Amino acid sequence: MVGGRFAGRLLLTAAVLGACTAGAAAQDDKAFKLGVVAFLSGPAAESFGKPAWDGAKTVIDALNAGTVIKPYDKVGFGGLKIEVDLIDENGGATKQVEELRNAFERDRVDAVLGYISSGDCLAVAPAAEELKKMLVLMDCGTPRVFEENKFKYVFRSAAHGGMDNVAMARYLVKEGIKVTDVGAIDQDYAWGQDSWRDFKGSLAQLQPDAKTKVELWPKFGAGQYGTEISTLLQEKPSLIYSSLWGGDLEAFVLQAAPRGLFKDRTVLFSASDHVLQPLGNRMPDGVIIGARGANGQFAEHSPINDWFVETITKARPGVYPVQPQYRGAQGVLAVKTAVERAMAANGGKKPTSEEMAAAMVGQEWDAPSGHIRMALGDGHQAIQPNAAGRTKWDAEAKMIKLIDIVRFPAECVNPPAGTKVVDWISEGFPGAKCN
Amino acid sequence: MAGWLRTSAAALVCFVALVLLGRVLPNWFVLVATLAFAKGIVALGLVVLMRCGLVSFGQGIFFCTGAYAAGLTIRLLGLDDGVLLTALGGLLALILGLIIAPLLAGYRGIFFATLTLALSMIAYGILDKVSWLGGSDGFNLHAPSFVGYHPATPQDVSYAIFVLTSLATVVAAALCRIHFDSLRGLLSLAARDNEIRVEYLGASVRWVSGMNFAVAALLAGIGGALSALSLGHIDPDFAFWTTSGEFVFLAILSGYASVTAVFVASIIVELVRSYSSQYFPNTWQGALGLFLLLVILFLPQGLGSLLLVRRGKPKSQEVRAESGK
Amino acid sequence: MNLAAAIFLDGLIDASWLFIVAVGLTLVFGVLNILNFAHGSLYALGAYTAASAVGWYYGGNIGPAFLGYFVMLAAALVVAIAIGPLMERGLLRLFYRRDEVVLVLVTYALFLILEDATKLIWGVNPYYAYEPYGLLGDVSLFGLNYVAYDFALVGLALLTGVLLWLGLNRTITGKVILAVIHDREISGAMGVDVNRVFVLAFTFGVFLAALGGAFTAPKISVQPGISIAVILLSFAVVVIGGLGSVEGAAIAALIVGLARSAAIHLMPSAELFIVYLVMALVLALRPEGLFQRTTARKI
Amino acid sequence: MTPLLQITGLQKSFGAVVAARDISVFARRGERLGLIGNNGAGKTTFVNLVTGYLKPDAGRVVLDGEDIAGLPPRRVRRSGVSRSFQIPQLFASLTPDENLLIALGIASEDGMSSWRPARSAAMTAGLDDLLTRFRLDEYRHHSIAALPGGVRKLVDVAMAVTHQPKLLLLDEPTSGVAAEEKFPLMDVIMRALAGSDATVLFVEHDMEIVGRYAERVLAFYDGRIIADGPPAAVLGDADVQRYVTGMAS
Repeated sequence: MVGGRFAGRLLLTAAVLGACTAGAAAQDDKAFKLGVVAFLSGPAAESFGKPAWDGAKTVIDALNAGTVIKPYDKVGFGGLKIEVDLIDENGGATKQVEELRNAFERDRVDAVLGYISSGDCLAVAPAAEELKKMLVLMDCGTPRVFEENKFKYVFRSAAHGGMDNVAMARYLVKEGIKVTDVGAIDQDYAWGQDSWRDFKGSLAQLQPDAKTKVELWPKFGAGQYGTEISTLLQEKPSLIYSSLWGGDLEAFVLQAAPRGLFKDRTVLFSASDHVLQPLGNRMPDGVIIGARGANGQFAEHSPINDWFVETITKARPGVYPVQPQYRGAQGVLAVKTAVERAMAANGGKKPTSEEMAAAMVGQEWDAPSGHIRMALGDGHQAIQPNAAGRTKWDAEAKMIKLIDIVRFPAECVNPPAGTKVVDWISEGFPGAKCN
Repeated sequence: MAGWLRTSAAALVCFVALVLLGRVLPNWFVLVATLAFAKGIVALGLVVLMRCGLVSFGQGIFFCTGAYAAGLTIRLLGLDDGVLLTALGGLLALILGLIIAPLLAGYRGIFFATLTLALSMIAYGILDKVSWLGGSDGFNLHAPSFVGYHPATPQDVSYAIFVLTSLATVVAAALCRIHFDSLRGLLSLAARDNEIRVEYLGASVRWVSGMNFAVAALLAGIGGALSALSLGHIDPDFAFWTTSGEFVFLAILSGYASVTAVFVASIIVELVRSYSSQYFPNTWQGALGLFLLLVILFLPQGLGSLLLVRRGKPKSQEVRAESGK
Repeated sequence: MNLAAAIFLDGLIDASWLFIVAVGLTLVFGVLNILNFAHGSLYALGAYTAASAVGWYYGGNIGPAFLGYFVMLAAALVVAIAIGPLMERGLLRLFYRRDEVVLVLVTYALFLILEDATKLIWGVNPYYAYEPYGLLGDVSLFGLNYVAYDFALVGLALLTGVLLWLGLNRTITGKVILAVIHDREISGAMGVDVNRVFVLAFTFGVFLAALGGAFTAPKISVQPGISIAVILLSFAVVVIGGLGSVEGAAIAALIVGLARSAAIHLMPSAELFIVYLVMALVLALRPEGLFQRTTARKI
Repeated sequence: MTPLLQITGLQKSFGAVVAARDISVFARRGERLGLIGNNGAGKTTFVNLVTGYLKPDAGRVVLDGEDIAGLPPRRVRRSGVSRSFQIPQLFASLTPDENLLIALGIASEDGMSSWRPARSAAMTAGLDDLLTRFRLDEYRHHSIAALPGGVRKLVDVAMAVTHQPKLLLLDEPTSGVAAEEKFPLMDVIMRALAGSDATVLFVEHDMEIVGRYAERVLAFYDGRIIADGPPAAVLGDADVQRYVTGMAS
């Protein structure tokens, strides 16, 4: 009977094996297999996942059709058609590690572009490095990825969260807003904690006598902020800072506006342009908005930006592209640039991970949001221009227009190479190049 | 005694077979199998518990104990020997289990399940909040060493972890088999059937439950440590209720007719999950749920029953034990 | 003084919401001995349905504004009637002969399926039902501005609680349900149509979940993921109150609500953990919850 | 010589209902006692009180000089008291074989403290002996559910004697058994017990069985013992006939 059990084990293992080794895809050098990871379900799907995928897909389709303007007019990636393996980011960091390994080792993708959650980025980066495979992080904010590790095969095609809050603090100065005291409300997980830390630090540098009245830490996905709003109303800070995003931010605005929280005080949402369209005129006027880069309405006119806006609004009528779409597109163009640089170097063959990685180090490219440079983390971490502005409901256009826009060059809001954001802020932004 | 020998022999053969298989299998499958076995060990613990009529919906608390024990030892103490870490994870989980056992040994059925779930939620809350435990983002582990051997390539690392996991798996499987076939194992089934009679025969139901609970905790801890090592990452999700739910699913899916079934089941689930999220990226959760429902509906006694039938063995004591309730 | 008042008011508002979502869970648990993991998804269904209905109602100026509340109520009813019997008769029933823990697993599967089902029906874009929120204007208490709607929710919670209590203790059906809660076998033996009670209780549980969702919808952005927080919170409340105890749910909701608002006002960094803390304390002192209904091993 | 069992002033009431009022009984080693009394007279309550399923409100239950009153069944069993049940309490999902193995295992020296296989040589020897004594060989591998009522009773009793009890209480061993099987059943039980010097105390409604197998009879009525003596005397007693047998027959 034990023998039988053993036979059973072998038999089944064998069967299972046959079943799945069959699934392992073979490499094909006429096409470039790109794994794209974004939230397709769960709390971040609406605000970031789907739109980011829309942005990336729009560009990928155009690239495969060869309809993108110069310098991106080559079909696909350097002539290689782009095949996408779409993966849902929902389900926890450990699942992402598994899926990333499967994508590389079973489904043989040539590179992976994606990840929105900082937790996922931190988790998957070492896995990709271990496998010596090309991983381009697309959206996640935490600076820890490249400040605490050295990677060869991992890149981030967008600026990290540090600049968001430096820019916000700088904007207050530029607009001559005197902050006497601050009330903060941020989700109690890494994103909220880091954002508030950076903003608090930056403000301490730029407006030293601004005090912190209260720090509120609702749970991620709480959705109910009655008590927090009461507390803020009681403390009456002159500035309210929040890094809330997506559904939580929308709920907060819906609940806070009727209670007069926005009256006679400045409210600042550090990463919030993605809620403007859903909220419409429920978002009060005069709120200071950040977009994690010169994305959406903050983006300056440029051939590639005009092309992008036109294409995506045609592809998805009624949707005006904002941060996630921009970052999705930015990531695809980053990979395209690297692949084509690598092919220029290796004589037009489909590049290996090594070649792609080598090509992407320190690369520069033009994205809808402006000129991007892999400046930090030994050329693995991008920096990009940033901007901030205020909300203003436009009754004719039936949408919120951003006014009083101030743009900051990348070097003004990002630390110089080799400096950690936290230190850079606490030392008073040494080497910042603002004009 | 012969039973001992036969089981141990079979275990040894299985181990050798796995070690060899691991060499020929594609690396991605080795990784899948490693995780599947690690989770299988946890599910095996649940099976032990189920045999005395208890199902814990909070194995996550021991799973994460094992994982964090291993992770923090690497992180804070710099000790990175895989074998040591696994043992440590198991040990700490066992201790925690022995502390909790008296609190829960008095409860049964759904109440037991719910209370264990509540405890694991508390663990989740703590891990999520306490920053030196890595907070919500958790933290990464560098590759472990193995009694002095430092694997060079990632493939070697994953293979080494696979071997370690296989070893833990066959040992756990063999011990559980021996336990199930022993008087003690029989007593567990008895306690599940009729507690009054067990007490009247002079044995303590609380004691039986407590013991099985502790064993389950130990196995969950080992599984947690191994998962952490093979994933190279730890976060509070290790204690989340969906994680615990997955273990219960594995245990129910495999039934307790056969120890082997547990590991076959967990490999299947691992594959179903990863393939469904590849082929239906938008509806993989629903697909998983549907799979779950169908299995529960059409395999009421778990995969194990299939295995036994295939073996042409008459309805075994365990199978009836399951339909018994 | 003002602070204490604020803590109390905010806690009360929070508690009313907690109670509505938790009491359905505890009722279903009491009667069917099912810990319904899909409870949160049913809440989400209620929210989505209400949001769509409200959107339709105000979008087309169908009728007077205040009737919007009845539209929300109707939405919850629709969900309950559409889902409740179907789920209980069509699915759960098939597993009653099996170990009760299998049922928990079944509801877990349902949770997964419903999550994606809602996504397929409503997509991932947010839905709003904000009109009813502002309808009642706002009131100023102790120097703080509140939206009157929130106090309406407190009223709704009280009403739900009272009606539930009366329904259980003053009507035949209620007494029958209590009998089943007390002892399923005996009531069955005494000729109670347990199946009927099951459908009834479960459907009512679904209704309460959907009601919670429907009347929260105006305050939030209805989109994927809203169910998770709900199932965890209501579960905590149920455990604290004692599994299957309606009174317990009420008290626990109040305790949790007040604890949370006190934490936010006095020690904000503890907000995330306060619920778990309360739960830990209760479990340490009375593992069976405040209003114990659990049966320890009978020896 | 001192009696094996000396019960004095045993009291138990459930709210207003008094189930045992000041019961005092003694029993000698190896004695066969029959307990009679109509339903609700307190026979089963008496058994439950002696075996620790119920805690007495007052009274002493002295066995071999040790007061076991109020101890849990587990402890009571260890000190040598064992019982069978009116409704057999078996492990329904296991076979009679396994049921008895468990009983033997718990009774064996090291109890359940060992992980030795269920079917070690020593175990199976004891098992076979038990099976033959109680005529269970042919049923050993059937499932409990499939067993005839009488056989279930036998398994139930067999499980009760695995540890050589000093005192054995049989709660209505023949209830739920067809009339023509009652005597054969009692024969098997009594013969199986013949070897031991255990004191056997059996609750029984059938007066013929009491007359045949009991050396002494205790008649219960309303929580009291109204008669105690040799079968003939007790069954002849006027009160007993009015309150017990009259109703019972």
